[in-house]
Formats: sequence, C-alpha cells, structure tokens
Amino acid sequence: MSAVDEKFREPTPDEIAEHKVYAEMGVSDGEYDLICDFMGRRPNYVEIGVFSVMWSEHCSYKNSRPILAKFPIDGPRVLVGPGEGAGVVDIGDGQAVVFKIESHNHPSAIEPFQGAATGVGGILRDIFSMGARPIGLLNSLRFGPIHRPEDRHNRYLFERVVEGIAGYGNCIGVPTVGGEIVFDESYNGNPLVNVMCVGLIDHDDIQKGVADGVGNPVFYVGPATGRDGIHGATFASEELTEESEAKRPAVQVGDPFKEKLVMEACLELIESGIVVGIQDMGAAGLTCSSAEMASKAGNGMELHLDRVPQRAAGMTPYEMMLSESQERMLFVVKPEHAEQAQAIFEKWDLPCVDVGSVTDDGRLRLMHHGEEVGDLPVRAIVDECPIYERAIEEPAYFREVQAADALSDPELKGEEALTGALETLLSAPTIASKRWVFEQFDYMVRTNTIQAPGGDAAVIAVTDSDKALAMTVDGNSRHVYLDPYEGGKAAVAEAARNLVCTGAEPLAVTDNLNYGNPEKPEVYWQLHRSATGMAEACEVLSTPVIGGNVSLYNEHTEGAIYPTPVIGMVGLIEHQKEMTRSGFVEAGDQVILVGETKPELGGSSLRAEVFGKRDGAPPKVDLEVESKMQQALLAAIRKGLVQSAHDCSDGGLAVAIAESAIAGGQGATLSATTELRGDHFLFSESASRVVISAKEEQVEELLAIFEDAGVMTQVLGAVGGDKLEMKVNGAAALNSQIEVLKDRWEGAIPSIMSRDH
Amino acid sequence: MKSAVLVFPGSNCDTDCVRAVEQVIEGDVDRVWHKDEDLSAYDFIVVPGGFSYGDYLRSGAIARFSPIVKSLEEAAAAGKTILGICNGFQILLEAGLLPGAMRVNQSLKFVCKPCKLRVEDGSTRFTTGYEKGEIIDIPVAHQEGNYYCDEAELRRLEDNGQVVFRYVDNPNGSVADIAGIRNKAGNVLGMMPHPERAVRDALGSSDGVRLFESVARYALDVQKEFA
Amino acid sequence: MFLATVTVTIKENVLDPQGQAVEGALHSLGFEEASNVRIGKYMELTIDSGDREEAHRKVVEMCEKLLSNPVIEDYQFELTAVQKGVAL
Amino acid sequence: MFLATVTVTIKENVLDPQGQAVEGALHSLGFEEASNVRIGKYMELTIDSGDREEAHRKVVEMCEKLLSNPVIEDYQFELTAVQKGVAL
Ligand SMILES: Nc1ncnc2c1ncn2[C@@H]1O[C@H](COP(=O)(O)OP(=O)(O)O)[C@@H](O)[C@H]1O
Ligand SMILES: [Mg+2]
Repeated sequence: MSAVDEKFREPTPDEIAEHKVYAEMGVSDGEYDLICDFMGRRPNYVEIGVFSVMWSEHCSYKNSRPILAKFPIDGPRVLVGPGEGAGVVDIGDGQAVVFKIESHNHPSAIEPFQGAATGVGGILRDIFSMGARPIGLLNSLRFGPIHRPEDRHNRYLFERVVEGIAGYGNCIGVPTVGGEIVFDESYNGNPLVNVMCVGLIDHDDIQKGVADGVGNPVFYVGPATGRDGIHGATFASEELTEESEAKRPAVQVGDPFKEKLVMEACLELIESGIVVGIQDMGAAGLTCSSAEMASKAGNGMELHLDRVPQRAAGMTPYEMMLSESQERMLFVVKPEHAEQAQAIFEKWDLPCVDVGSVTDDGRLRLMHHGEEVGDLPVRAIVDECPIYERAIEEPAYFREVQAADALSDPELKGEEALTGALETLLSAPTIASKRWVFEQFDYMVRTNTIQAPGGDAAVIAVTDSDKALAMTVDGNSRHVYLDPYEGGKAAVAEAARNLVCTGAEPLAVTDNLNYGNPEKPEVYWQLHRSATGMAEACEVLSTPVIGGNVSLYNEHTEGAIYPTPVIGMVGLIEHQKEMTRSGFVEAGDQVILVGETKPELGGSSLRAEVFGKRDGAPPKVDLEVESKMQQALLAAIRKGLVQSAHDCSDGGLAVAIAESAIAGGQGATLSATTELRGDHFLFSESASRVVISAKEEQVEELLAIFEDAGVMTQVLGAVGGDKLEMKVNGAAALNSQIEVLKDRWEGAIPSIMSRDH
Repeated sequence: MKSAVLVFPGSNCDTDCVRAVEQVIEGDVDRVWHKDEDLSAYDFIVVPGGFSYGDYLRSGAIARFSPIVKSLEEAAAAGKTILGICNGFQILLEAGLLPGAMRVNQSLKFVCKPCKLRVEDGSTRFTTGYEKGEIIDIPVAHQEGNYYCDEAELRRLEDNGQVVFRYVDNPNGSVADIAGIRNKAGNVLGMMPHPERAVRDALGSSDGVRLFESVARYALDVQKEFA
Repeated sequence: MFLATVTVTIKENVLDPQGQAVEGALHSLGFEEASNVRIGKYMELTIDSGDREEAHRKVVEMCEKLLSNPVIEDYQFELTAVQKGVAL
Repeated sequence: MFLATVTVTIKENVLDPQGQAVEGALHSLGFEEASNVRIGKYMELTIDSGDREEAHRKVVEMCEKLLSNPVIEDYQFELTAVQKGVAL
C-alpha cells in the first residue's frame, strides 16, 4: 500500500472525536479537548494533523522544556541563543560561529543510510537558513555491539549509517571533521545518530525565521513535495515497536545534490540583503515553518496549498502540510523584491513559488483551489502546547550500581597483564581508531581542515584570518547511566577539555538529549539529574548552551537506552600557530601527566572490557579544579610551552599515552609514582587530566604555570624510541612496540567490518 | 595569464581550486558557470571536483552535456592547458577528452586520505616542477576513482608515456595504479588526487603547489616564444 | 543451474533523485518524449541448484535479506535454466 | 506511448567490484549457491511516441548518448506499448 491509499476518505470532525482518530496521531484526550477550546469547534482532519505534529515532543518540547530551563544561555559572546534554527556566537572582527546538533535516531533505525543522510541534510539547512556558510560537520553515533558474529545487524546499521553520512556530506561539499562512536548493548535496536553542523557568518548577515510585514509574499523553494515522512515528527516522539515497521513510508530519501543547489541559492539570496525572514522545512515540514515564522512575528499567514509544487498526483492538503520531503525552505520578502528572489532560484534551476502571504489576523489559513480547508490560531499551535512536569523517581538500579565496589576486581599485576589489558582496551571498538569511519568522509574539502579527524577535536581555519575553530562532540553515557548528575557534568567537562587540548578557548555548547520514555519517572529522573549536572558545568566553564535538540522515547524491547546527553562544543583559536595536537612530537620531549588520579574505576572501560562489569560510581568532576586546569593548560599552550596535549578519557592514562605515542609515531620511556594500585593508576578514568609533552628546556616554566594554578603535575619521562615502556612505582608495567599497539588500535574495526564480506 | 575554474551544479571544489590558483599563479581567476559558452579568453582551465549533478547515473555523465563543455572541447583542440581534478577528470573521460572510464572503488567506499603518488613524467607542462620518479603527497577523496581502460588502450597510454601519476599504494583498484593521465597532445591532464588540497603545510602537504607553478611556467614560456 | 536476473526498483512514492536528474538531462539533450524516469538496479546471478523451486526460494531470500532494501525498494526476478552459463 | 525498460550491465571482461562484493556478502550469509554475480542498472522510462520504430530509435540514441558508457557498459532494452502508464 502506498503512504496514503487513494480511496482513503478523510474522517469528519465528528468522526475524529468519536473514533479518537487524534490518538493515533499521538494527541491525548486532554490535549484534544484543549485544541477544541482553542479552535472554538472540533478540528477537521488537516487541522488536527497540524496540531498533532506541532504538539509532538519533537516540535513543542512539552516534556523537556522544564529540563532545558536549567541551562545557562547567556554570555558576552552569545548573539543568538536557543529558539532560532541555530545559536550564534561572536568570534570577533564582525564574524560569528553558528552551530547546532540534531538527532535522527528513529529514521536511522528503520533505514540507516537514508535516516543518517537526511539527518545531515536537516542540520545543514538549520545552519544555512541562518545565513551562515556551513564549514564543518560532526556526528555522534551509538550502536549495539559489533564484534561478535551474531552482531550482523548492528554491523549493518553502523556501516550504512556511516555511508549515509558520507553520501550526503561528501556530495554537498561540507567536510565531516569529527565525531564519536560508542558500541554498547544499551543501543541494541535503538541506535543513535546525532549530527552537528558548524557554520561561519558575518554579523550583518544573521537571519531570523520571521514572517514580518503584512501583505508580504511567502515563497516556497526547493524540490516538489511528495508523500514522504508524513508524521515524521510524531514518529520521532514515539517508542520504536513492531508497529513502526508498518510506518515505514515515514522514511524519507535525501537528495544532497538538490540541497547543494538550495544552499548556494539561499546563501546568494541572503547575501542580496532582501530577505525578511527565512526558515527551513524540517520536522513537520510546511506546517512548522509557516506557523513558527508567523508566530515569531506575531502575525498570521495564508497558504495556497494548490500552488505547492507536488511530486505525486492528487495530494491532499493534509499530505502537503505534513509531508517531510527534504531540501525545502520557506522565505518572506517584500513584494518589490519578489522578482529578484525568483531570478536567483531560476539560475540554480530550482522551483521558487509564491505560496501565500503574511496576514495580520494571527491565523494560519489554508486554502486549496480557492476553498478554505483549515483555519488555525497560530499562537495556540506554536506556543500553547501544555508543558508536562513529569513525575520523578530515583530508579532502583541507581542504588545498586552505586553500591558496587569498583575497586574489588582482581589486581592486574606485572608487565604482561597490564600491557595485555592495554591492548584489549585499544582494540575495543569504542576506543579503537575510527579511521575506517572518517576515511569515508571527505574531511578536507574547503581546504581549511588544519586538524583532521583522529585528535581530541577537529580544527578548521577561518578563511583569510589567523583564527581557527576547534570542534568536538562528547558524552560518556555509561557514566551518565551510573550517575546522571556526575555524568552530565563530565560530558561538558570532557568536551571543553578536548577543545583546550588543541589550544582553543571553549565558547559555547549545543546539546542533544537522547533518553528513553519521559513518561517513565525513572527516565525523567535521569533527564533531570543529568541536565542539572550539565547546567552546572556549563556555568562554571563559561560555556552557555546556545541550542540543542531533544530525542525522547529511545527504547527497545528491554527498556530505555542509556541516558545519552551528547555535548557539541566549539572553541576559538586566535592564532593558528598556537594549535596543538595529541601526538608526541620530538624525541627527548618530556611527558607530563596533568591532574590528579584517583581510584575511580566505576563504569570504566577497564571494568567493562576486561571484567565485563558496568557498575560502580563513575568518576566525579570537581568543576573548579577542571576550570583551573583548563585555564592553566590554555595559558601554557598560548605561551608556546606545550608540544602535544591529549586528554585522558576512555581507558584512562594508559590509553591516553598509547594514543599520543601512536599518533606521533614515537614511543616513550616513562616512570610514575603513585599511592594507588598500579592497575588503578593506569586505568582509572578520573576527570580533569591531560597528558602533555614539552621541550625539556621549557618544562620548568611550564610546571610553574600549573603550580601557580594549584594543579597537580607529574613528569613521567621522555619521548623516544619505538617502544612504550612504563614503570609504576619502580615495577615494570607497560612494555610494547608502538607498531603492535598501533595494529591493535587501527586494525580492530576494519577486521570486524570485513567479516561479512 | 588568465585562468578559469568551471562551475557545474554540484561542483564543490571550485572555491578550493580558485584559492589554489590565486595563491600560486599570477593573473586573474574566473569562475565560469556551466551555462556559459565561451572559454576563449583563458590560458588555463580547471575542471574541479565535486558531485556534478549528484554524480547520479555515472559521475560526470550528465555534466558532460553542459553548454560549457563544447567550448572546453574547442579549448582542448586548440592546445589550451586543461586540468581535470577528481570529478573534473571523470567529466573529461565522459566527454572523450581522455580515454577510459571510471568504476566504483574496489572497496565500494568513499576514500579520503593523504596519498603518495609517483611522478611518471617530469616534462609535461603540468609537472616540470617535479622530478621524474619523485614521490609526492597529494590527497584523494572519491568513490569512483577506479580507472579502467582495456589492454590495447593501456598499451597505448604506456607507449606514449601518457601516464603522468601513479599511486604508490593503490587506494581504489585502478588499472596499472593509474592516478592521472594526459592526452596525447599533452595539454589535457586528468587526475583523481586533489593538488588544490596540497598547497599549504597546514593542510598536511604543499606538494600540489609545484603543479600549478609548472602550469604558470609553461604559460610564461609560451608567451616568451611569441614575443 | 539457473540464471537469476533480478531488478530492484524504488517504491512508487519514494523519491528517486537519480531518476529525476536523468530525466532532466534527457530533456536538456532534446529528448522531450522521455518522462517518468525511474532508476533501479539490475543483477545477474548464477544459482547452483538442480531444482527450480529451491532456486526460487533462495533468490527470494537473497532479495529480501541483501539484494533489495524492503523499506524503500521492490524487487522482481526471473529464473532461466542454464548449463554452465548457457541457456538451455 | 511506450514503456522502455533498459538494463545497463558492465562488459563481461571488465571487473565488477560491486558484483564481487555482493557475491562475498551472499556467501557470508550462507548463500553458497550464488556465483557470477554482476550488478548493473535498471531504468524505466515512458516514451511519448505513437510509433514503435521511432520510439526504438530514440531509446537507442538515449542509451548511446547518456544512459550507458560504451567504454565499460552494454545496454539492452524492451519496449512495451502502454496507455497512460497501463500496459495494453
Ligand atoms: N563518527 C566519527 N566521525 C568522524 N571522526 C570520528 C568519529 N568518531 C571518532 N572520530 C575521530 O576520532 C577521534 C577520537 O575519538 P574519541 O576516542 O571518541 O575521542 P575523545 O575520547 O577524545 O572524544 C575524534 O576526535 C574524531 O576526530
Ligand atoms: Mg579526547
């Protein structure tokens, strides 16, 4: 059957009420009654359809708004905060950086290639509809395990998601420069695909999605509307079930080539200075873009749906309002500029059609062949969705996992056991090199990528400037699961630390909250606790949240996914020569551990990968210490005292050192002292730690900076040779050829992924 | 000298090519839109990479019929210097300005990475800045770079010395490790690797600079000859 | 042995960007008479089986598991008995 | 009106990476009986013409100019008379 059966007859308003047709669209009884109040009558089919998508979680944030209210959103550099397509942050000289993250989890579960591809397309539109030129893409991905023979479906999802991201980003010519990937049982059946886009803009060009100026024409641009993804927004706001299979036509196919044309044409249009308001058609398509643009201006809008370019014959107003066909935009100009606007799109061979006008009555009026088929109050659809303060309950698992003694595992003693554990960790798919992934992405196009994927953060040079932008996405959901508050703090702290490791000053955050069903009190507790932690960290680290996305109802047969907040962060490097990398640079350089190592093995990679346990209290972040450490490190980097810097995260100190050695193609001979047990010292995942290297003659000056800041340091030894050798408290601990470590780290994912071919 | 960078719908390395040419070659660089029909003003024409027409059907197959390609053919016949990079190379193949065809990479996957090339001929107008046999670093980024020609054609290419660049470590399965070829007359070069992405050390390599310098030097020599 | 020829096409309501681009190109080449261009995949496989029904079952399984993507594509196929690649 | 169904295949002696990969994947899924997998393109176009011969000529032209690349591909097609998309 096609998406909508030709013979389907739309139910009447009374039938909708009597048969509770609204319930199938995700509207509750209470919401339906409220809608009838706003309308002053029972809504017809297209009207209830409009309400249902606008009042879905995806568009209204009805469950998450109280959570989002916790985040700090102001800062001296913030030019546009949450609410617009994307946030905007000043980087000086009249320029600004624009960025946002979006999820495409459910579509990717159903059709991984197209789901991921259209996710990329959507986030790009958010950026260029602000008037910004997209300069970089990142992604944060979660899948079930891939390493066992029976994980074929997870390998398929992983492979196709990566190809979908590549297919779209490469074609449109925006480099995909970074990301993170985690494989964990928790994501079986519900993978996560979050995509972030970063753009660059001149202050003067910043656009808003407002339908100002009563009487102004409203233009539709981009490819024709088809019956794609009808009810996609509602779909994203429901749990995945067997029935979702039946909703398969909700999957949309992306056309990156069309989007490239739309992007160039829109940027040209914006450059011309005639745009009054512009917005992309994302989730809930024409409905959301028209209603939001009208609402922001306090106006109304009249749309003539028969003028909308259509891909299929006989499309109904309902289908046109709810279609999520990709690569489409809506914009408003003054009547005298209409011709100029149309000429631009003509040059790019794109349809650009006058589909309506701005009105003063606050109504969204839908016309079809001269007949009024819908008449809705704009404010009610956009702003009056009820907000739910959901019940909160601490889940039973929390006490249990907190009580587990993470230090009780048998001690790994001696060179062989410790080096073996390191090799195991390096070849765990979550920690292993993601080269297999990022070599499928064109990370070089636009010739500004001065730090390619593989380091702590990607760095993109600003054209015709000495500045550069560092960008990263991070989030350790196992830690968030074990302690949402601490995990939330840690996610923000880690993202900022990654930026600082490249020599960048963290500017601001975009976040993606991927959680289970918020109607479950334990899930809402996770949301609440983790957001509290994130908010505190953003406050202390002076990185306001300028936008984000919420993806709830991520559940599979065994319950909710791990609570997965993903932090996207962008930082500024004032002078490109100050950029640092994670790899060791020169033989003789001194290797220094910055920060304090505590016996924090709860939720660690060591426990998960070597002992098969995923419990215990995760590391705690002291935000004041984190902040001091980051500032001291940044100061040292800016003074030219740091040769390389790499943060300690998954797998702790041992993995961080190994990665610096592999990246630099050089070994090191190191020796540490500690009060901890040797294996705890090497694999603890305590926060606020970084492994740096420095020229011998600069070590003293460098250490003084940290000492003044009250940050602990320990000089471990020197870079050099082709082996990584490390003693702990005088006893041999790590001993391996760099080539061997590299093979483990680089070879893990390719060898797993060649299995099915 | 005057340079042109062609722009097709879906080209995405046009800006990078303009920047590289501006950086290395003295003189104007224009972007020339695919609907234009006149290239007579230009000494050097770059057909840049990207996904012209989405690379739907076959890469380069649709772009090859753009109005501008007609004058590109004329420019080629007139001995103008033409460089096709990546998708540009594919367009030149589809247009028949160079022999052979592209298949999807052996891995079926897009591959983007730094790549080592051996310069097979240091005497073409594109390569006088290199030594024959020199190994240079120029990145690749493509999904359909698996060059194919039949055996007879390959023999012709080899006999005429038309293979200009070869991969040291073949990333896509191309016959005879071919990374770049020229036409018989020597004025048209097609290559999958991106020299315009190797023009600053900060990008990982600046080995591409000498390719553009060679082109500029050739133009200067021709000018002198005329004078 | 059988030769299976499989065609995989994009479902009717699903966007076919390739088909659209090719249709546009045909028009600009002057082939105004071409319309509704849809592009799919064509595959040939030799199936080593003596039994037509078994071969049929196998090909159905291959199509559903690997050769087509049931979310957005439909498939069709034909079986021809062959001997070492030659039609009988 | 005619419906043209075109198949474009990679020439016999040209290595077909896609076919190889699909064959490998079929084997790893346990379909040992599949061999000689070749992958090509399948296209459907409606040809607005009242005359079969003219339609035939047009499709040949489209195939040679655009739809196939004679260096590595062969093409084949069939024409079916249709009325507004319905077979006669
Ligand atoms: N999905 C991806 N896309 C592109 N690059 C990736 C991806 N996943 C990982 N990478 C690269 O690998 C690097 C290391 O990833 P990860 O181990 O998650 O780093 P960290 O722990 O520092 O965040 C990232 O900074 C990024 O450059
Ligand atoms: Mg890191």
